Amino acid sequence: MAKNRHQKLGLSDEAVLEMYETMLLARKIDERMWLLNRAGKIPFVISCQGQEAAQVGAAFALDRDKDYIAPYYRDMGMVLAFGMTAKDLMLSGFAKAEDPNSGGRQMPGHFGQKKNRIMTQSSPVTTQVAHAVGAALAGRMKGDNITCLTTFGEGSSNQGDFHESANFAGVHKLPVIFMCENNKYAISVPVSKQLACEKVSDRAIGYGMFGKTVDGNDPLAVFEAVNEAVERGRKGEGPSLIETVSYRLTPHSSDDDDRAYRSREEVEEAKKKDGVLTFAAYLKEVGLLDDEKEKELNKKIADIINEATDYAESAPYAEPESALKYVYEE
Amino acid sequence: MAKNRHQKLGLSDEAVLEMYETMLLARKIDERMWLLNRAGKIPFVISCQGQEAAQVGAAFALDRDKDYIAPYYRDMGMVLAFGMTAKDLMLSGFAKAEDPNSGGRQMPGHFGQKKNRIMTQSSPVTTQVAHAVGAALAGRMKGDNITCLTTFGEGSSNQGDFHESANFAGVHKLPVIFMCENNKYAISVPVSKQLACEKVSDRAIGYGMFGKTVDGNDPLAVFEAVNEAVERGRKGEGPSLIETVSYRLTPHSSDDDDRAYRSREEVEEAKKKDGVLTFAAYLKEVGLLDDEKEKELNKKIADIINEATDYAESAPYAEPESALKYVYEE
Amino acid sequence: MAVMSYIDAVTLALKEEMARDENVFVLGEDVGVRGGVFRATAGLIEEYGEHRVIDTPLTESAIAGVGIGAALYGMRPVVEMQFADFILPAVNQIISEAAKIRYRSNNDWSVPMTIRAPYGGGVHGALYHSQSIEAIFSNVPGLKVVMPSTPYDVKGLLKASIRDNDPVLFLEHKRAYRLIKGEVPEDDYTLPIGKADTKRDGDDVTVITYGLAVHFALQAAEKLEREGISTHILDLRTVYPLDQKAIIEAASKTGKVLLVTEDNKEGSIIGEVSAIIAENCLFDLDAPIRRLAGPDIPAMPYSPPMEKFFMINPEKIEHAIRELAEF
Amino acid sequence: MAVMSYIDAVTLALKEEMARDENVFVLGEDVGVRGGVFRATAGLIEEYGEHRVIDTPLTESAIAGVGIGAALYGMRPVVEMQFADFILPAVNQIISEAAKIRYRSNNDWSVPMTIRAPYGGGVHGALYHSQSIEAIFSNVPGLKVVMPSTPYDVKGLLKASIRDNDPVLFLEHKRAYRLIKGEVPEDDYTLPIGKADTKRDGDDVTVITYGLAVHFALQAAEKLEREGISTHILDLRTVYPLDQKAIIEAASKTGKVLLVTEDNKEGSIIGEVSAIIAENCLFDLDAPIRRLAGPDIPAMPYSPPMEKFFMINPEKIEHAIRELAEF
Ligand SMILES: Cc1ncc(C[n+]2csc(CCOP(=O)(O)OP(=O)(O)O)c2C)c(N)n1
Ligand SMILES: Cc1ncc(C[n+]2csc(CCOP(=O)(O)OP(=O)(O)O)c2C)c(N)n1
Ligand SMILES: [Mg+2]
Ligand SMILES: [Mg+2]
Repeated sequence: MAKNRHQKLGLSDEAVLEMYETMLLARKIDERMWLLNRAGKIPFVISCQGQEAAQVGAAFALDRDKDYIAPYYRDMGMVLAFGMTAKDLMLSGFAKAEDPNSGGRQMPGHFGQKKNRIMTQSSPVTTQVAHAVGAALAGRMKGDNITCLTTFGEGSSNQGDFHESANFAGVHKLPVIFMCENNKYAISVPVSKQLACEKVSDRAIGYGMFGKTVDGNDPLAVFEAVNEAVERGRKGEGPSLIETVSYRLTPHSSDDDDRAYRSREEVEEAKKKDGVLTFAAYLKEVGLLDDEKEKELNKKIADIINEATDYAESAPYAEPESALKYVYEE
Repeated sequence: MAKNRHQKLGLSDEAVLEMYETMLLARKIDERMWLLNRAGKIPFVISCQGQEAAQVGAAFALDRDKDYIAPYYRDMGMVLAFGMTAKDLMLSGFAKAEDPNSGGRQMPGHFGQKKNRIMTQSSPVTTQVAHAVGAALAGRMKGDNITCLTTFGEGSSNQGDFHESANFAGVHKLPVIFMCENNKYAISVPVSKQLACEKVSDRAIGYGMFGKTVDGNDPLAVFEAVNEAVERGRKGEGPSLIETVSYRLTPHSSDDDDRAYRSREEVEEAKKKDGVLTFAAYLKEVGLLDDEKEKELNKKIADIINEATDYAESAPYAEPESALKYVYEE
Repeated sequence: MAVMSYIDAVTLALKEEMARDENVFVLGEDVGVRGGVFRATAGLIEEYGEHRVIDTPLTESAIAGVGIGAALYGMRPVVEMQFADFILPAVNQIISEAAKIRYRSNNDWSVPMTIRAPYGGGVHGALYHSQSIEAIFSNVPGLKVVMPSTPYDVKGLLKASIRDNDPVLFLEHKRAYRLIKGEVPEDDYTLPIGKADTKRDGDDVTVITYGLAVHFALQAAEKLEREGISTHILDLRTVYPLDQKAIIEAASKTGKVLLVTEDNKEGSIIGEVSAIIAENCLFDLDAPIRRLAGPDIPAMPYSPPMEKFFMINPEKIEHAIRELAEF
Repeated sequence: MAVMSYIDAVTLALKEEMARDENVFVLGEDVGVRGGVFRATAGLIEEYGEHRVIDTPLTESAIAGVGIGAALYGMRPVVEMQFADFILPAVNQIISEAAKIRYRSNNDWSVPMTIRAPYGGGVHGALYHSQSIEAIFSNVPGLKVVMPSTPYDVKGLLKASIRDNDPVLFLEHKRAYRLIKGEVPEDDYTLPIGKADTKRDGDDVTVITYGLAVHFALQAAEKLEREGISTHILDLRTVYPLDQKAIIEAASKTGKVLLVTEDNKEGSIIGEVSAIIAENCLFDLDAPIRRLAGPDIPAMPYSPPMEKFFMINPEKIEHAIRELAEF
């Protein structure tokens, strides 16, 4: 049997199975959304595929009953780990009134749910990074011992808001984790045209913070790095910049055609390292998963997704005139 | 006699004397401006004092007949080295029609003069950094082998525009020199509350560029570093980030009172390292300057400034209605 | 004359200007290999190479700022903002810098730069891919804001913008991209920036609008003609600075004015149009100046019923014209 | 009641609100040890410590964004932008984020944040320390823009802004800071955001304005009274969303309307005021709606003759009122 890596990290067998289940659920919801999109039932999808390992690994290193996240549009794995449900996500996909993210006002992928401490997101990239810093500052002022984790793509790490926010957190030694999910592309632009540094984490030193680059296909490696960052933050050692390197397995979104700018071979090559597959293999190697259990798990997830889809599809839209509500406090 | 440092750098005796003269001229114009301000003759001054060494050292490392600069408001030493005159600066101080920077439209310190390739500046900090990158890009497109140097304070190095522009230059390997004049304060905010990194040049690696921190009181050290950066740029090795560390010897501007936020002892201590003094001492040590020559030089500079002041004071303002001109091409 | 779509007119104008003047170049996110997320720059990189069609990092402020720097050096950059909604990080570079450089340097420096951005709704784009952002820039002396409605105007005005020696914000309605088709001459023509255009002559009610709503107004006018209501339609084309003379003439002509915008009502550019009329030809009016606009909510929602509720359409315009005619 | 300056009313409101609610805190450039470059936050760090009076790095977008994050967490940040001109790097955080968060989250999240910024000219501040920037934000549903003219209004409206559960942009006229003095009650009062205020009752001509120009209008009115011209003055106080009812009433009262702003004319918020009048009470008017504003140039120059040429003053207003009265 292969080396058991998760015990050393303090992760129980149940925990890693839950991690895997969350990753798989995210993947399967995402796949369903593409089917619904191609069937003309939902106008838009933007995917987590290829980044579930990083998202779930990171979420599990946080206190999911206390900490805050300011995720970005690909973080379906992370918000599932933070308590959002398949039904919530499907309601958002179908833009229905009951969608807890926005009541159908925003596109899918624009996460937000106060009860689960998922800070509301918009489309302009990287704005959320500053909000995470503000929440961490407020948390400290109120004496709550919380951590805020925020995510963004490698392209977005070039926005001014990343720099200003990282610097602010560095100066004030705030418990913020800046996690860059490097998936090698920003729409069509490869990382070589986005950044001139070798690693995004090379930027950490410019903010006097801890930086680390890890394999984003490996949820345990991500867990370990984020865990270290959480502990530093709790000890008052300030923020961290973690880069998780993986690959965007789908086109940028349902409006994109990635054949224009990358080869099929490159995509196929990346699929071999897909974290959902490699983590399943690990769990099998350490004896926590077998084909039987995997089949059961897939069945369970399919049921959840079917139910969520049916519910969301037949749920009502918000009334047209309700568009006038909640501009200001009412 | 002390070690001759400038010959090793390829600087002639005339060149270092010209450097000193330029530094001293800047210092003396600045001092005069404060007097004029306190006498109620000009509404505003913002000073170069304490940064002349860095400004002039850098300028002399450039090709002053070809290269472009996008300076910031303290760079009187640099623009003098690039061909602006005492008279030009006094016309700006008095906001007169003949001011080549803006015709009296902008405050003093907002440099700009096309014939000398001094790119026009505004008040919002750090915007010029992007312009330098654009000029370098354009220069390369047109096949001109030019370098662009841009400057900014250490506080301004936290603005988003610094990050976005540095990254752009890094990705496109453009011959841009980002020179941060770290004078320890941003108005009242000390560097410890602005930045969490040890050196501003620690940020270079995040843009895949060369970085160096040098003594900003030493024009030769700055010359050497900028010279190296220029050569890298010419060889296609891309941009550099140079930090020059010195001290702001005056209040932030004529509207500021720095006694509120820093001790007189600290200021007095810094004055001992004043580049204008230490460089004069060096020139004396190597036998290029003596008390006699210094007196002559001071006399010459006083004459220039007197003449410039008289001229500017009696020069006419622009007509009130001329405020309507040049909104668009005419 | 070829019939082509609105977006093809954009591409054609870019191609022709790049061929005409080697100082013209394009930069923005995904404009190169991808040819733009809407494909407005399709084919340019193949024709002109990656040194003139530059895929930039994801940094709007630097895109605008680098464009300004290049323009100061003597180039004619054409900057693309992927969506108009994402121009906001670049507002400082555009308003503080591009628009003020000629003025602040007393005519020493200038910024011959065009910023293209797709705006507007009705494309399931939700809050951040549907907005009209022209009002933010329509109080900025030094800048010009052009918003064409037809492929013919697109080609002529985009070429004029690129040749203009001052910064121009060129806003393209993304729903119009493929929906609106029209005749476009093959020859090299430009149209004057700052001039409105009568898109239909009429006597009873004047509609003043721009962008996609011009087409909605034309549809409404056609229908109303059968009822005997004659509609005059003025297309602003440039929304800043406004063509005051044309506005005053069009308003005076019928004495009944309907102003239409897809933007939120309060603070939209049609408020300024109304003020120009109320200042200059108040006594020629036979009815209050009516405005039809989006509601004052942050932007149009994603869910189809709410999006439809927000959007201007021919029926809403028709209704408003009829009310005015009957006033 | 104490007589105090406009800026002292700012400081007093901040002090009282910080004492009242421990969730209120201040952040911005130089607001701590220096007490602000205008000294609006003087004494706060001594009283409340540096954890509630935070000197931030020089980064407007992060200042706004961090404020938003803290507000989302349940605090009531009061953010200072050192000069209104320097708010532009923060436009994306303010317009895309602060203003849209309640709406986009369907009322799940909210941003009880106040952004204070000194604006306005007449202080030898040149192009970038003199601007009126309200128009940029006066087309942004979800945001409120407050611009008080008197110390009394400053205190009541700043307190109301801080207690408001939505983002408020609170613009303070920097020339008014020490020039304008007035009585300010000692007690804890608030004034309603969104309500205009009649600053003078009159019958012949209505002046609608805000900020420092209110005082210029009052001076002009006093002079004109001696000539027998009676001026009604409405102070908008909140420029977004506008108090439509008060505007319509004030305009209808005299039938002759002068709108005054220090901003550039085209695209300023008085265009919207005019449109509201032209839409709602056109037939009550006896004269065209006159506007008095800065010229359409990027901003006021530094040189004193040119600055004076730009600025609104009592004489210009007096002249315009007299013309209207004689119309
Ligand atoms: C400010 C802004 N500019 C442009 C866009 C359009 N856009 C959406 S996603 C994206 C690419 C993001 O790349 P990256 O940060 O690497 O994240 P990824 O999508 O690869 O996960 C772009 C350009 C946007 N949403 N916001
Ligand atoms: C965008 C912007 N915000 C604020 C200001 C006001 N301001 C002028 S200079 C300054 C401090 C600059 O500090 P630093 O960058 O260190 O340069 P220094 O003045 O010390 O040379 C500030 C806050 C400004 N000019 N621009
Ligand atoms: Mg990416
Ligand atoms: Mg400094």
